[in-house]
Amino acid sequence: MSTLHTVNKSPFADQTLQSCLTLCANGDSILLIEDGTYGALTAAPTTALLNSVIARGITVYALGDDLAARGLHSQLNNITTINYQTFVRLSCEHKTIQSWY
Amino acid sequence: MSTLHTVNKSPFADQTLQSCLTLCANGDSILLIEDGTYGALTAAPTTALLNSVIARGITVYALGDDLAARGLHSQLNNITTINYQTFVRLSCEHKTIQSWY
Amino acid sequence: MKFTLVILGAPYSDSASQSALAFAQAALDDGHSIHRLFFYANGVYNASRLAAPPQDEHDLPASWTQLIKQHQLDAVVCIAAALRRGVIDATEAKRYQKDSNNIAEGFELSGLGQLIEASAASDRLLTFGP
Amino acid sequence: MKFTLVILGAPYSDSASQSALAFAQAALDDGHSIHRLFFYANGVYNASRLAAPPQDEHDLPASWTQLIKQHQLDAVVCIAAALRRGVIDATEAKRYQKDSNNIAEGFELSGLGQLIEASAASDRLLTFGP
Amino acid sequence: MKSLLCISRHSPYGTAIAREALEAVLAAAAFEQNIALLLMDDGVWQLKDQQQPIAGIQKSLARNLNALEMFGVDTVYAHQPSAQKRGLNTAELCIESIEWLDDDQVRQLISNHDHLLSF
Amino acid sequence: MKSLLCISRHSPYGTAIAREALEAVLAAAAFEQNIALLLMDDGVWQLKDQQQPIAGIQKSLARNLNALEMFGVDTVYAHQPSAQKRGLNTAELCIESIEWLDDDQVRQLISNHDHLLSF
Repeated sequence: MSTLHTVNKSPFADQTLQSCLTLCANGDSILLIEDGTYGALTAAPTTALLNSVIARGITVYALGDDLAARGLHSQLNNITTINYQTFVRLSCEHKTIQSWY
Repeated sequence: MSTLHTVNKSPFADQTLQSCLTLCANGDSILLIEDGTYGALTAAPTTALLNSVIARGITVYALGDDLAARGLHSQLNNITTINYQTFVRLSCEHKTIQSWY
Repeated sequence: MKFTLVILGAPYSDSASQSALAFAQAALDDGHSIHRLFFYANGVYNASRLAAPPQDEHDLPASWTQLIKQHQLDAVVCIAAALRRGVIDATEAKRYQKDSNNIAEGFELSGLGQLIEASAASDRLLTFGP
Repeated sequence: MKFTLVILGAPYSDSASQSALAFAQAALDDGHSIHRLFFYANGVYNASRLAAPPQDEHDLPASWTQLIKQHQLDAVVCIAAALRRGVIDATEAKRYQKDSNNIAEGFELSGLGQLIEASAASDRLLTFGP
Repeated sequence: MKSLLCISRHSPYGTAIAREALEAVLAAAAFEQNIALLLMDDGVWQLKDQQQPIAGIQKSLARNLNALEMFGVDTVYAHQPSAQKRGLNTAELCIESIEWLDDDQVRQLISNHDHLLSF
Repeated sequence: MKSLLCISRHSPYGTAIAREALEAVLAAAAFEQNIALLLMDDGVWQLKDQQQPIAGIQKSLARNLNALEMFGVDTVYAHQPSAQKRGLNTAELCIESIEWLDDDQVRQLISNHDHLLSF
């Protein structure tokens, strides 16, 4: 059974997203929330690692409310924007949830 | 007139020490406090940058109480261990104090 | 599904409380149940009834109190974390000889055992970190 | 020299308050004066009198109260930051129709102007961040 | 009169610290103090345009930035390498009068002030 | 009975979160739940020997770690790459029974548990 990883820290300031990307497993999903949504930007230092994780078949999501608050609309990686209802659904679809903060 | 920089975040988790080392000026001093004392370790990712800053003549200090709490006694960079009395003295000797957190 | 949410952030200084509240509302709207809200670490500050934010700002503690009341949620504040941070009820105020208390309606001080029990009884456990 | 210290961290969750207290004690021991302690952001939580940490743990709010009393320090808590976080005095409790208050002896709620005035009047300004 | 420089290094919505930094700057300006604001590291994200905070839940930080000029804080300084590293397009900002500084100019700005407010 | 894994990623003294994670683990053990502890990232610093917190001000975290065994938490898991990256010498630790895991073993450990407590 798989894990949903949430990440809430900016990869420009903090190593948290990097750790998450290193340790997520095939079948897991990653959800960027709060300042973690800066990790959706192509300019993020984690972009190469994030793309390799996506290439492994792991889906990366970002909370739309948190992207919008920060004005992040362009130059985003290949990431699916979701709302809280989908966040709840993802929590049901994975056995465990790891919060990286 | 010069600046005393205090840094309180671990360089293994956070970019704060890196930013401080990039922006400190000749004549400034740097004081590692709290989790910033992990930056005193030779294994820190900031060590090369820190040594280049020291080579420029900037003195780097670390609070002894905070090193001791964390068990950091060995494999330290070329850093001067001080107590709070010296922290106060350094604050007097520099015009401004920038806290990096 | 039955959820337990662990809230570790204070109401104003970071986003954990706001994210947890939005998640809780979405889960309840979707027909899921919340077995327990567990306020721990700086999350205990959400349980104060003394916050008075400006009228044009979101009052997170009030929103929690309302959600808890509306859905009859079990909202436990870790007593050890709360006592250290000055969030207390009438009983603890008496025990520690404090002249007032500040816990909001709907929140209950209790031990970490309530977190452990909740994890055993829930399908999903989510932490909202600072 | 005349110092002003700005404390931005809560008493238990991070180290800012502890470091600021140690600095303040060292500065006073060394014959310097402290023009003002300014508690802002989560630092306002230091001004609660309701914290009841275990007996074998350091009681930071009590230590602040003691230092303030002993040296007759001016300790200002930013009123806007405090109201949002539920740190209030009797006057604000009345204004916002709260049934109790929690500010500790020696602390005074006031505006950000007190920080600005203090910076103008001090030789050194130090921030202790979370 | 002593000059104050507020250095704001944190992103706008994840924590309250960026907002509380701006409130301190506005207070200093209201008291007619010599105050300047420097944004660097993730603090430059405060300048991003099209910030759309959740209505009724979050308050716009761009609005506070825009209020600075009205209070007499004419120039906001920002660290150019911080913006560049983040791919922050200087054509997509929420305020107009920004003075971009390189590393040396930041060092100079700091040395020109009497006190620092670190946020 | 559901199995719980507490993942503790933060350093021991800078914030209270590492201590509060250990208190949650001790509580779970006291209630005879199936609980394991995994230290990673800066969380491995909790294992450093010779921690000397300031007497009367800070409390030793090493003591809480040592209490785990008494409460029936026999093994503490730790992420070996986190320790290696930090130059944490595995001969200089404050507890003895540590099981070091590589990336794959951490993934396996997580997938073997029913719930995660994230600290």
